[in-house]
Amino acid sequence: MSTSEPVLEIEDLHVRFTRRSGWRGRHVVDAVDGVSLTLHRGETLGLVGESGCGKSTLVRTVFGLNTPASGDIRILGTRLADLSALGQRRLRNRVQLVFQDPYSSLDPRLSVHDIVAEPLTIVGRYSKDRVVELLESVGIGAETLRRTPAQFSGGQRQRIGIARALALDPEVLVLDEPVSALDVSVQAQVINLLQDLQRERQLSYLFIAHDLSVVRHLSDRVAVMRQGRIVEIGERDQIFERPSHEYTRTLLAAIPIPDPHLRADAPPAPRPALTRTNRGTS
Amino acid sequence: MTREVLLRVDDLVVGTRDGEGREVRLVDGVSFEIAEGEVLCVVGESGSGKSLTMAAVLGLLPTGVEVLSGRVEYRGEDLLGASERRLRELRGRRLAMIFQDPMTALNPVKRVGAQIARAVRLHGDRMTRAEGDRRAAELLASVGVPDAAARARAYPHQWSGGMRQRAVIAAAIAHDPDLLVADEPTTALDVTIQAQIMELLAEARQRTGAAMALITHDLGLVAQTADRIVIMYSGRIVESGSVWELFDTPRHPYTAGLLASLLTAESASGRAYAIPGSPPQPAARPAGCPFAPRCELPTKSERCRTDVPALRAMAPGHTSACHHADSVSSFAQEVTR
Amino acid sequence: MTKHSAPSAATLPAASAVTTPVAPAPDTAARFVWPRLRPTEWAGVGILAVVAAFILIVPILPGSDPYAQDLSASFIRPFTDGSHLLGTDMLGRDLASRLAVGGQVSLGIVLFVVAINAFVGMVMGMIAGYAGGRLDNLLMGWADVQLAMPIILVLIALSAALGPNVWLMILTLAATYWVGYARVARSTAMSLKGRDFVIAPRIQGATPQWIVSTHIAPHVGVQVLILASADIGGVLLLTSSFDYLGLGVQAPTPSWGLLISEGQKYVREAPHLALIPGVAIFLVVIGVNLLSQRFTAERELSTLRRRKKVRS
Amino acid sequence: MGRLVARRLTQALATIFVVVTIAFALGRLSGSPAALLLGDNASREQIDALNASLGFDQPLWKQYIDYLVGIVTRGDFGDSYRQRGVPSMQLVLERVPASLHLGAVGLVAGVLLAGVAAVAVHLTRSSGLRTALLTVGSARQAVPDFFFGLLLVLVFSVALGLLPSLGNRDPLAIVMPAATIATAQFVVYLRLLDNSLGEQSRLDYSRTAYARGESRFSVVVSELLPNALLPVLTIAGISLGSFLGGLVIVENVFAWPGLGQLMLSAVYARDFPVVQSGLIVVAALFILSNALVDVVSALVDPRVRRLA
Amino acid sequence: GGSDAGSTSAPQNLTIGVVAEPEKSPDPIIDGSLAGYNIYYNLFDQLTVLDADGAIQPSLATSWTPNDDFTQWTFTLRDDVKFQDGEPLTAADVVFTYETVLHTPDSDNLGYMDMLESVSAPDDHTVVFDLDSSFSPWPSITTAQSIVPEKVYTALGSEGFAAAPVGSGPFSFVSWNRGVDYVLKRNDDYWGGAPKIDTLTFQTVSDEEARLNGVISGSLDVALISPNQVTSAEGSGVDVRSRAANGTTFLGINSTAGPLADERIRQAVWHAIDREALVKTVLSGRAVANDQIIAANVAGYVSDATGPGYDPAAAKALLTAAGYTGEAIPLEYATSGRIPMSAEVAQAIAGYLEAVGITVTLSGMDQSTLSSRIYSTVDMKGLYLNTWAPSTMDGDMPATNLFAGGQNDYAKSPETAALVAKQRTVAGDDRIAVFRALAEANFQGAYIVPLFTPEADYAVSPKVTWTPRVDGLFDLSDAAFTG
Ligand SMILES: Nc1ncnc2c1ncn2[C@@H]1O[C@H](COP(=O)(O)OP(=O)(O)OP(=O)(O)O)[C@@H](O)[C@H]1O
Ligand SMILES: Nc1ncnc2c1ncn2[C@@H]1O[C@H](COP(=O)(O)OP(=O)(O)OP(=O)(O)O)[C@@H](O)[C@H]1O
Ligand SMILES: [Mg+2]
Ligand SMILES: [Mg+2]
Repeated sequence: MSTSEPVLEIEDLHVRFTRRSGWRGRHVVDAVDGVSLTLHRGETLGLVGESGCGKSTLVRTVFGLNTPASGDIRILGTRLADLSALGQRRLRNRVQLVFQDPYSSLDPRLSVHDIVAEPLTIVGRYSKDRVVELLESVGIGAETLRRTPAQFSGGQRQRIGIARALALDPEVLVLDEPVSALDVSVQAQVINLLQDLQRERQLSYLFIAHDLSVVRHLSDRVAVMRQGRIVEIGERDQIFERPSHEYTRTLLAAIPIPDPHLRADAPPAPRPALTRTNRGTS
Repeated sequence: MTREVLLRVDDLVVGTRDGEGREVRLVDGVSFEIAEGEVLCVVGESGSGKSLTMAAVLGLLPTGVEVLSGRVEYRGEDLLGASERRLRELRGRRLAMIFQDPMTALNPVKRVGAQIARAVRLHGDRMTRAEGDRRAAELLASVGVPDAAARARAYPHQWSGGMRQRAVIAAAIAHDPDLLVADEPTTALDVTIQAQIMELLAEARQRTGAAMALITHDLGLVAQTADRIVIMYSGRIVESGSVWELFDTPRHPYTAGLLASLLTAESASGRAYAIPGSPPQPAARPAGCPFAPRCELPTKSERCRTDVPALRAMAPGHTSACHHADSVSSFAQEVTR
Repeated sequence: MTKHSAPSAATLPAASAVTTPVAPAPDTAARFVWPRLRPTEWAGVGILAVVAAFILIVPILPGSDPYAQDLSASFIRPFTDGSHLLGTDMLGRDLASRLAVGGQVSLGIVLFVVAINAFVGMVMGMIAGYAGGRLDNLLMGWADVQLAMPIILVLIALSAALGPNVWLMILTLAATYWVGYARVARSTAMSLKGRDFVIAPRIQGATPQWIVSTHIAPHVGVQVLILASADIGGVLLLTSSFDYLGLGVQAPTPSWGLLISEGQKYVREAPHLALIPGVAIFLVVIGVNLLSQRFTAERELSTLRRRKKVRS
Repeated sequence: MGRLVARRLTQALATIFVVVTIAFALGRLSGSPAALLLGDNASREQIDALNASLGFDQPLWKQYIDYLVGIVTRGDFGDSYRQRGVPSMQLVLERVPASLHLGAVGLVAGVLLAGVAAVAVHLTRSSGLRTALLTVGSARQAVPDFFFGLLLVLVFSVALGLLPSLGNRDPLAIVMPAATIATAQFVVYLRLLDNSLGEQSRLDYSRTAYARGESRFSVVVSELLPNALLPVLTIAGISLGSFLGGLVIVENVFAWPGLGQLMLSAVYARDFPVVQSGLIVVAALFILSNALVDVVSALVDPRVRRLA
Repeated sequence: GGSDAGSTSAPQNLTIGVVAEPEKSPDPIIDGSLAGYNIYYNLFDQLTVLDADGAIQPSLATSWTPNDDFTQWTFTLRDDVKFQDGEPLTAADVVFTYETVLHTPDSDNLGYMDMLESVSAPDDHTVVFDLDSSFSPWPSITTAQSIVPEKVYTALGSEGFAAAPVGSGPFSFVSWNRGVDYVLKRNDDYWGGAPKIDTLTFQTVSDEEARLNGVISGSLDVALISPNQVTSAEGSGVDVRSRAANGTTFLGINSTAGPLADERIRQAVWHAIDREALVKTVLSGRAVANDQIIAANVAGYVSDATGPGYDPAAAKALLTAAGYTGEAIPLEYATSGRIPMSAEVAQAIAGYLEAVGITVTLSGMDQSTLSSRIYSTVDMKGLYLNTWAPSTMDGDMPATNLFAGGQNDYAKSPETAALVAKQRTVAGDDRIAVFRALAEANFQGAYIVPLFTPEADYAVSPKVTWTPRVDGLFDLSDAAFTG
């Protein structure tokens, strides 16, 4: 499936933090401990793992917010380390980030227009039409251009965040838990939008989540991370149906399945639960 | 099925005042019952009034929010009119509560063991300090804290989130309560820990025979634990019934939409159903059915915009607040495709 | 606050969700909207308005001269003489005029000091908070020194060396008082620095100048504005004490502190001389307090929390 | 721990060093005080002789180095210009107990008062009580200390003859100056504590406590208060410098023989070594009490303990 | 306070609220501050002493005689004086005292003794002072110098002596609590008869309000207050006892620079001020207008010399004649310190000057700053408010300081300097004639504009018998509590 060209490659990446703690001295946290990943054009790579396993650190490092202790990052085949600061910046713009918290990722003092226009202004490509076009592509009407984020709901804010990420025509979107702060009824809206955009724009997604059902729904391949390392990586179905790593199995076993008929105390079903028909074999 | 009613909530209205001093109903006429030993799940979007409802039951509403009308009965005893003294007696002893965020649920400046011992001794007639400590260690051990006696001397920040939630549960079950109110007890935890905690709660219930009111957004948890479900939307109950009925034959478009929007592998090819729009603020609740602006029921009518639908019995123990409850099944079938 | 009426669902394109205006997020750094005033806050506004009207109107009334002395008409009691409504002082000068001009002087100094400090503190704090590192250490080190050296002692020593005058007081305050604002600005900048909406433009290639001016300054500005408005009362008291000790405004220019210190010498025979300017200070301070009470402690606490967090 | 102590110590020394330097500079700004020290009848030769004996004939940098060397090697902060042969530091230290006594009594009384008031507000959950207390407190705060002190004296000493108006010889003499300080600090801490308590009461652990059946009193007093006090303590530490500065005025009104009075008279008498030593002592007190605040915080708050 | 000391048996403890403690350590060899003198007058004796009215009377010395040209003075001492440690006081102690002053460069008293060449003691009861120039008022100088015991002082040194002084005066040392109080007790063996007070405390209270309130509330028995407080003190049931002081408050003038170099403008300043009104209102009548730099009760005052009066018209005319164009003239004053109500006086004067058309820039400062500026001779640009009060009650010192090259003498007029030198060589009416010439020279040249002689006002507990002295010092050898 993933035979197309790689757009983002991470090779043996290490990120360390020194933390002062305890009564004496400091200790070193290997937040990312030798991670290698390859994301191909057009695919969605899901990255799952428990809280604190280093997912966000990995992402921050890709965007230059953390300095790696060692390892390589390649974007569209070019090693970041080989480039000048300007070159790095240009190349990094091919990869964009969508944040987890729709409430803190938009500057509450700016209007929606200003928020989406900002990346365009920074690179000197601002045009109002472009802003409108971007917003409409995520389903936000042009008549709301002057409103501030406070006047939008969580789902709408996340759409605005996506529009901002799309402003520079990136090839890759890194999505750090983009729906986990959203209500159940709104999650699906955003997921659908992401799927549509991927199809239209040939985007590649590095999709981070700890909600496994979302990952399963969206991903082509899935990587399971634990304590700074990738413990298993593979095709979605392989991971979900034939997990080879113990930890993956624990994770999967822990997901509550939204079908009461699978309970031990389930009465004989008069008719199949709606959710089960959807779910097929489980 | 004919278990005694433990808790009855009748037409409860909880409100506050907005900046201009106008009354805002945050919980608007909620009624439900919990039978002895039963698990009731309260499901709904953020801000739908789940927490406030249960806080009102225990008399723990935050400042500025109050019960405007309604009745809450515990084994026939009126709780809203009860003295503060009586309520304190019930809380912790008969009615226990577990909150969402284990990181802040324990007092950071007191030792974990001491906090549990405190819960123990508060209702443990003239128990000595040593007995309290011993009992606390027992309780901690019973919720699966290894090396409980030693760990009890640590402070909350030295415990992980999952461990803290265990401690909170240990304190809650100290007096074999009749009702455990758990307000999103696992939302802040990882899935693996969530599973452990849910199992722990189930065990504890088994041991004590307590009923449980579980507040959650997670339909997976609901499917696994609930006997009955109450679906709340914008401060009102829109549907309630047994877990089987609600999952198999939802009678409200909101419930149907929730179920349909669950993401699964198969829908990856197609698309998951998404309820459009977002829920209203309590202060800006639309005139008729609060769900009407988002409702995609084909039979949706003008009435939905003007009349507030009342809860109607659809089947024994199954109620729905939809003017068009009858047409929901086919809608449900359709959107889940 | 402007109200946006919610467009009805029907007018929106199908793909767009229903835009229901939702309440402002529980976000302390949220867009600054004038909060709805509580009754006590209205009282504050009322008090300040009365004081402002008095000090602005009285000096332009005909015959008002704060300096005209008439030794034969000294110590006139208030409300006994039509041409000296509030009476006269020991040199027969009109107290109402002196009070009004004194108010202009005192409040002028206070506003000037607060404005300069707020601006300098904001700029320094933002830079330190955003840039971090050595600059930040320097700033915090200086803040410690300043906190450890009471302004009043420094000012006393300085005026002993250079002779007291208003500018010395103003400059001393300007050189030291900004640290309070810098702290707030710094902690706000630091907390904003890690916020997603600041990181977003950063990874899109925005320069630090861009980020500070677009995303940090407006937020910090609001905080500083709140702090500054709450500070007005404190600085008024501080400068009044300085005037009282003879370290600030110099006679015959009236200031409220100076009027009190002059009047206090006659506190038994002519208590109004000290009481009336005392009441003026009282009114302003309490007006400002009533107005800003809600924010001050919250701000202080949250600043502190951030400081702790960052230190740990 | 060791590292932290070392870091704090370096920080403290750096602060003291800067304070010493500033204090020295302040003293030199006005040039030689010899003429002043000698009074109206002094001759030129007398003045020159005194200048030489005070070291004012040396270049500035040399005076500064000598001063520093004296401090570091001999603990010598210079003799008073006025009190012959008496080390300036001794003069300053003699006054510290009186100031500390007054300051501590006033501050503790103010904080206690505020604590009781804040707890009362949270026990009754009465916003009316809160508004009333805050208004009264703000009203007091809006009266300058020098004026408030005078009013106290006029009422309690002059009119009623109940309390001594000055000095510190009578044990009752502390009542009015301490009351002046306490009432001024009251609203500051009331505001902080009220907010801090409010903030704590919104955290889940307070709900947990109610849910296990605690009474409101025991929740507010034994659960929330210790947590609410922590930030207040830190703020108290930070504002200690300006608090000590404010003592100057109160000491003056009540003729309380403290550090503030000494500093004031030393400045007016151009007794610079005393001014310098005074500033150093105030800075040291500030640093010390902040360290104390940290220790106390650590005792109360296990999280801080771990970080410390 | 000691107001409880009503009955004869109860101890009589008297507390005096003083403005400041001695400026230097309380050693009479080096400290010459007023606050110090207050203590020394009770703890030590001097060769001569001023009575309450300012006349020189015998003390340790029973008699004294000058030679013809006033360059040598011979003093004869009493033989019954003992120090408080029981040792007799001899001429050697006197010689030691004066010589030590001469060899102590930072002694305040050195300034009084410019002319002293040497001291000697031909026998135990005779002291001879040799001066390097004629000095007729020498006995006034000896009122200021307290005599210390040679043995004790050499044993302890200056610091030690200040901490445990031994004198021969009516009170002996008990304790000194720096910055708080200085306590003395009765010397039962005093040669002049033991005082009635048992314990005498000088408590430092720098704030004048606090001093008055202290007396009203009973914390203090005696305290100096300022003129504006007199009415309220009287109204609060305490006694106010007043006494014209020994000094004159004046406007000093830098007559060498700016518009004030013009004599006419200086005269205009003189004419512009209504001294009588100033005294009556600003000083509540608690002062006497004075045209001379010497106060009425000080030797050298000329009783019938009056200067130009208040005449605003004349002032304006003089200004016009001088072509004054409104150039601003600074007026500097001390906000607190030697002159009661100085800020108000300065403002009132500024008001008068403005009224005749002189532009005034007022600037207040602390006393030390003002003094430094006066001493520096370059900083002072215009007018300043100052005062001169000779503790010795003799006009020589102010005259020297203001008209013969002292710190306040900006004019440096040879005419006035010659007059000052001359008065030292003559005595009696001849000397007064010289002072008259000096006063008239100043009326003409307006080098210094005298304003008034203030009154010293004391709030006193009614139970205390005590009368203020003209030199402002506290002599409590006769004070007592009455029932
Ligand atoms: N700036 C930092 N300094 C020190 N430690 C850090 C820092 N950032 C992250 N860490 C640590 O690195 C580890 C990985 O953190 P990270 O935020 O990457 O986890 P995550 O997988 O994104 O978790 P979550 O699912 O909770 O977002 C954690 O132990 C965290 O405490
Ligand atoms: N203290 C309060 N004062 C005023 N309004 C409040 C208060 N607490 C909650 N509300 C409002 O009441 C409504 C219901 O709140 P509640 O906490 O019961 O929701 P919930 O269903 O528990 O949501 P969540 O899933 O986010 O916990 C919300 O709109 C909320 O904004
Ligand atoms: Mg993360
Ligand atoms: Mg909730």
